[in-house]
Amino acid sequence: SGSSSSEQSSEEGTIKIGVLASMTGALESYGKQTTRGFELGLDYATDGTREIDGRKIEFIIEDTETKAEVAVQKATKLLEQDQVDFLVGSSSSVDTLAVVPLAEEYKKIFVVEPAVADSITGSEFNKYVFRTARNSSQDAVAGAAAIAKKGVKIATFAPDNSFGHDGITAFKEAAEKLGATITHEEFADPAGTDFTSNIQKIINAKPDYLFVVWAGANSPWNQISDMKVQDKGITISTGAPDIAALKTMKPLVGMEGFSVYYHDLPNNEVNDWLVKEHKDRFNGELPDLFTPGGMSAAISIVEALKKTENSTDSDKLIEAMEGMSFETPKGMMTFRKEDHQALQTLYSIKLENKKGVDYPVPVLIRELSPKETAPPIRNK
Amino acid sequence: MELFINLTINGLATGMLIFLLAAGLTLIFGLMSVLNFAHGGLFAWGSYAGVWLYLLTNSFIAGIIGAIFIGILLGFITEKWIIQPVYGNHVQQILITLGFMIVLSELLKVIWGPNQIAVTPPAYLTGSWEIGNILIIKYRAFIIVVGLLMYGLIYYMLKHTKIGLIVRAGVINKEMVQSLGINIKRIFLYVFMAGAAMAALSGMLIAPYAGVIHGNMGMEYAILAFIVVVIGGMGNITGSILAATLVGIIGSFMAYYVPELSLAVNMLIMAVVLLFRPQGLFALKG
Amino acid sequence: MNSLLSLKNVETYIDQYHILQDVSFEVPAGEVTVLLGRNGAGKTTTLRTIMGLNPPKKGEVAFKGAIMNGLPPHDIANRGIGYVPEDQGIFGALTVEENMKVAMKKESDDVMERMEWILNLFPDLKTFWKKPGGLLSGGQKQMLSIARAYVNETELLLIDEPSKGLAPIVVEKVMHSIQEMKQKTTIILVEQNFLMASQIGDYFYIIDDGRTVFNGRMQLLREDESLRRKYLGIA
Amino acid sequence: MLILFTQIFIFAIFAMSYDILLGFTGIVSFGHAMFFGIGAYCVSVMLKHHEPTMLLVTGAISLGVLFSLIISFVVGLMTLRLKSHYYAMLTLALAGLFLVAAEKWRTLTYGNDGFTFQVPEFFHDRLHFYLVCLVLMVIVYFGLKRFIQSPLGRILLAIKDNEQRAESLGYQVLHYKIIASIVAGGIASLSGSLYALSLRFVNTSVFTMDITLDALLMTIIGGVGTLIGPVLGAAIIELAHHWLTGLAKVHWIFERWLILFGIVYILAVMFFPNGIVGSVRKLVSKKEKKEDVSTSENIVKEG
Amino acid sequence: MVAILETKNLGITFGTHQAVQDVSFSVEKNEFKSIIGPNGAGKTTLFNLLSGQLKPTKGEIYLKGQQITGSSVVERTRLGIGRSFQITNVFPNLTVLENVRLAVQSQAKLRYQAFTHYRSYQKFEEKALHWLHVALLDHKENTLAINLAHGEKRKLEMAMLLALEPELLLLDEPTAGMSLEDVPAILQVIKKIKEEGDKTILLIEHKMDMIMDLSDRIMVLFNGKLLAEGTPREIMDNELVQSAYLGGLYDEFTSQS
Ligand SMILES: Nc1ncnc2c1ncn2[C@@H]1O[C@H](COP(=O)(O)OP(=O)(O)OP(=O)(O)O)[C@@H](O)[C@H]1O
Ligand SMILES: Nc1ncnc2c1ncn2[C@@H]1O[C@H](COP(=O)(O)OP(=O)(O)OP(=O)(O)O)[C@@H](O)[C@H]1O
Ligand SMILES: [Mg+2]
Ligand SMILES: [Mg+2]
Repeated sequence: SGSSSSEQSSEEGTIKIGVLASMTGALESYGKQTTRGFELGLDYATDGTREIDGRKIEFIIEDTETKAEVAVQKATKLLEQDQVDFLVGSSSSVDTLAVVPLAEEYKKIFVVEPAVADSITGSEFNKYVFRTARNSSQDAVAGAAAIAKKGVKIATFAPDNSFGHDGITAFKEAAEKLGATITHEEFADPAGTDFTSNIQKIINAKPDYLFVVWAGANSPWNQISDMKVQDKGITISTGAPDIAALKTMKPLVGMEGFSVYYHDLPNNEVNDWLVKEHKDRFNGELPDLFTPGGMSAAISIVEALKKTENSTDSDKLIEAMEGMSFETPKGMMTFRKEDHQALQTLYSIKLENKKGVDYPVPVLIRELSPKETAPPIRNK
Repeated sequence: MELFINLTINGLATGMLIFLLAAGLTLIFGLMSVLNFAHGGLFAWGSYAGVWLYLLTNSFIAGIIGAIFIGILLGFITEKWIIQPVYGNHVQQILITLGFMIVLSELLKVIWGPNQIAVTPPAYLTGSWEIGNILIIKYRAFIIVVGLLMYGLIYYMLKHTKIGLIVRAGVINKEMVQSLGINIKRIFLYVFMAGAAMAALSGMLIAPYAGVIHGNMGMEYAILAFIVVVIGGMGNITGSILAATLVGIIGSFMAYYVPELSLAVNMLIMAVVLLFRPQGLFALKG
Repeated sequence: MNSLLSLKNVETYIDQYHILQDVSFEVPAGEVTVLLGRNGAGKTTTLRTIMGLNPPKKGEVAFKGAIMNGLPPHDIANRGIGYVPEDQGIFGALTVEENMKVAMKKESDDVMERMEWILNLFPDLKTFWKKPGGLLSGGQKQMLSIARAYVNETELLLIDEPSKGLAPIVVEKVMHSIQEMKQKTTIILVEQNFLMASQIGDYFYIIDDGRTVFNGRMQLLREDESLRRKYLGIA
Repeated sequence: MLILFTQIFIFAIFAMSYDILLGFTGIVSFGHAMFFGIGAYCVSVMLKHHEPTMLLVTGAISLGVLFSLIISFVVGLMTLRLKSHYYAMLTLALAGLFLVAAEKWRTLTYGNDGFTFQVPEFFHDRLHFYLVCLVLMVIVYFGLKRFIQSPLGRILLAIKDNEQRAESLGYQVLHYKIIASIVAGGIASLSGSLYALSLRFVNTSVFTMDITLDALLMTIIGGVGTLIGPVLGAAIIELAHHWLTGLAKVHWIFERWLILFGIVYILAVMFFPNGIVGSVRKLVSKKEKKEDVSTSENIVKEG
Repeated sequence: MVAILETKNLGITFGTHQAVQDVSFSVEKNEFKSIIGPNGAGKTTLFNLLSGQLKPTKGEIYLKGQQITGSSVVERTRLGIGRSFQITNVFPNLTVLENVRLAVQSQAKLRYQAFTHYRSYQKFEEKALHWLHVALLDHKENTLAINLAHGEKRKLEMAMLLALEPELLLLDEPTAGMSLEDVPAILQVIKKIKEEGDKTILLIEHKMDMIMDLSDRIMVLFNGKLLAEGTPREIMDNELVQSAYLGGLYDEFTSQS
């Protein structure tokens, strides 16, 4: 119902983008990364003018507070009051899932970044959803690629919540495809502090590798190291998180795993620009895990608008965006036609100590190509 | 057998840690009957201030002292401005302490930023001893020792001084205690400050154990502390330490043998205890 | 007159209610002063005003010549005033022993001696020494409350209806003990038991509607039936 | 902002149901989210699996209410004998168990990620839904008002004040507490259903402590033991929330606007110790009493 | 005459302390019986056993021949046992009127009515005001009970009991703390209730003149045991009672009245 009124503005005037992100709450650091990246991306894609063909592009950031009901409220406000042409966001999968139906109702393109749940481009998919972020399955495929081979025995460890179960299910599928066997799956209370019983069971299962899916404030790394898991011949593997969390991973130096992004992993001009510009604007800080995602989202929107010649008509945009490839700090991304998931590069890495850096640094082993990490299509 | 010992020791350490958390609350909630939802805030502040000092000076001891100091200071402020107007009124306590909790945890982020901070134990407490197949993590052994010390201290304070009595009497009938010539306001203040200092200390001690600290850590841990105080029996420090140990050890074994239930374990223990012993495991006489 | 405590035109409010409207009296040292008056007259409020529990809004309360208006109750207590409230104020969850302990300022010989004396007066307390105060019988609570106020050395004891709930023989004991306490302590007594009041009181004040309306030596009231009828409604 | 007001109405209903416990029966529950969640999931699951029609929505809401009635009856029977703190903690535990169950029963609930669903055509216009919520709030308000002003409601107040005395007047305290918690549970379930409908999405957060705390805060801020209080409280909290988040964009200094939110709570206690409604009433009655010293008004007398 | 209340070997033990031991007695219909005994003798405890607040560890209680030993407080109240409490026990945050109105409502057996407005029961309010008047609490109806003076609370306690209109009234020191001048009036009320017939009264008191004046019979409780029972005169002349309970005051009582 709200869509018809904004139709008039679609050819003229300012193009408005609503960005939903966690600016407070548990995921606020992700929110900051995304919004900074988005701003930079807009400047990059429009050469700093924030205009295409004379039409101004404006963006409005709204804080979801990492709460679904707030996300819906804010999204509705963006769609009705501000009459935005695009939605971008958000930091939490839950918030994003709650907003997905609104995109359909108001017929607006929703560029999902950096929410990771498979269901966003899977069971909950609608045609207005495009995702520049990688999803859990891509993570899993990348994780599997780093360690799974024929005959390898792998134990997994994850929080006992949707994120953990999603991640492990996807990982298992990918790893078994590569010939590995999952010998033990361990799930722990995500709010717990004592993981020793879980780790004990993993030790008892005697796997070759322990693959860990972990996000959240409390981390198991100290306890894994205290219980001498590595000394017992079990190699640990996981995804490298953002810099703040890398600091908790000192006991894991030497670990092989994967990364979504670390500022010196990609080797391309866009990334060079990003690192430099980010440092300039934000007094020397480096772009972090989800900064390039925010940037990619902005670039994808501008690219799409270029293709539709500035039309914000959603059907035209969908047509333009399906299968669209665009350059991002992580190299070329492509929105897969079937489920609008951006296929993208991920990185096989090893954590190493580096002089002058007070956390273990992900060092590139090899790039995992977009094709290699392409996840299964699950929206049908 | 080794497995049994390992699980028991780890459970015991976790239990002691929970006890450290709950000790301050035993005074503030159990004894003084203040529903202090800001307890988690005091705890988080102890954690951040202590860790900050620890990382700054590289001295773990300095961190501990710093945490205790900030606990005392915050305890003073909290009691004077937040708690004093609402003694005896649980409904108002909930509202005002929740408000203060928000203020505390947001201020934390203003000062130290919203990111999590990684903490490791000092070198002399890092690593573990391995005796046969039994693994004892040094920092956990340390926690157990501190927990027992803390228990001894509070036990002594409550048993061998009149403070415990006066506080209990003051909660029952404040005017009467005053009429007996006791400055109950001041005693409440001191006891509150002691409770806050314990919260802050346990915040500091939990940091290397958990490996990271973060702005929202307070509330989660505070709920656990409330659980322990209640199932231990209100105001009973011995009850608290036993309840905490129980929660720790059951949690440890459940996580091993019935992992499906480990999410629910704390709530299950509490539900079972309260259904079968509605006054808590070790209720005070009377 | 050598007065230990004096109230001059005291007015006390509780919330917005004007309870004491004009209360004035003098308490001579070493004597028993009795406050009389019907229910709701303001006797208890008068005692609470002296204790600082309902501070006066106007007028002055002076103890040993020093004005006490606005002092916190514990300060007032520490100047040597003990209080037996009408609802006994027992700490129900604390044992009899603990109730006494909370009250004891120090455990000096003197205090121990007083404790000994008072426990001999009320042997029930000894019997139930380890019992929670809340489980005592009504009369036993009354005994505990009196014992608790007496155990510290005080110069002035405020006792609100001590005889209520006590068996006749205990009332008698309390009367004797008050007479004995009188040697060391000045006493203000609120009492509805006229028999008791008239026997141990030296002076009386009658309070009505928050005002002191009449006073004199107790003898006067004992002897004059018409006065009794007028102010107390009894023969 | 229709959606904002819709939320206010929904939470007003929820907070009113909470006040039946806290304000009128003197029961502190930390597990009220239990019923909110049941309502939310009932509607969501039904709509997810069937064609969304108004009939289905009505049926699903009723089913949720029915479940809540049964569960609050059973839970009440088990728990209401407990004394204050212990009861509060036990409800916390039970609600916690519901949360874990929702988290674990992933095939039905999709865990913390949750799921979205379609609502009937009629609700596609947000104005319709807004009006439905408004009407329901008004109905609940007057329904509860009648309930608490009935002879039975009076007994609840008596129980709040002195359980043991109520018993020796011949009132079976446990029955009344159970009645109160059944009423509260059913209405909480209704509000949970509306909440899910308003978001067209549900996840396990409907079972969290935060939801209970919301009700608690709204009730206390507005005024415990009044019905208009929770409604006001819901409005104040939601509006303050909305306004304060807005501030974050005005100036970076308000980035930590939550601090202001916390300060609002603190000031509320300082200046409105009995909640807005309670404190205003007290003020008014004080003025009246200036003339008539001998009487005083019972602040909880009127709903 | 039928015994309205009867106990057989009634006893209760707290830990090792036998608060009530082997008490067997019966109360006839329309009888006024008083219970005296030293502090801690077990009088209030006996009341608690009769009204159901405590469950006996031994013995039985019969109301009108019917065994009620296991019945709850509520059931006994509904069967017609009403009591007042020694330590004032009212609804502190309700008005005086509401306190009594709740008793009237219970008396009218209106317990689960949730759909009408309580004010539509005008007669309850009238009745409540009547009882307040009887208990000398006129003009206090809008005061919160917590703000009453002690003696006024005793009167409220009394009014609530009267409003319940029980067949068997258990009065636990109703006049303790009441003003001298009000005691006779309250006694008048009690007397009137007794004289109007069909009520049975059990009274605990320490005021001997009152006991003498009102009682048909007196029971003496001592250390939990029933020591003596008889007419007022008999009891007064009992030497044990004199020495252990009344003390010297007894003489003065008799000389005064
Ligand atoms: N907190 C209060 N709020 C309002 N009025 C009060 C409060 N406390 C006492 N009053 C009123 O003050 C008056 C005096 O009370 P007070 O307790 O001093 O009487 P009293 O002389 O001790 O009576 P009694 O003999 O019954 O103990 C009474 O009318 C009482 O209702
Ligand atoms: N619930 C209880 N638990 C333990 N002891 C109790 C309990 N209730 C009463 N007692 C004890 O039983 C004894 C009798 O108490 P009760 O209250 O019946 O005495 P009473 O005859 O009413 O005395 P008074 O005249 O002083 O009111 C007392 O010693 C008391 O301490
Ligand atoms: Mg009085
Ligand atoms: Mg008694």
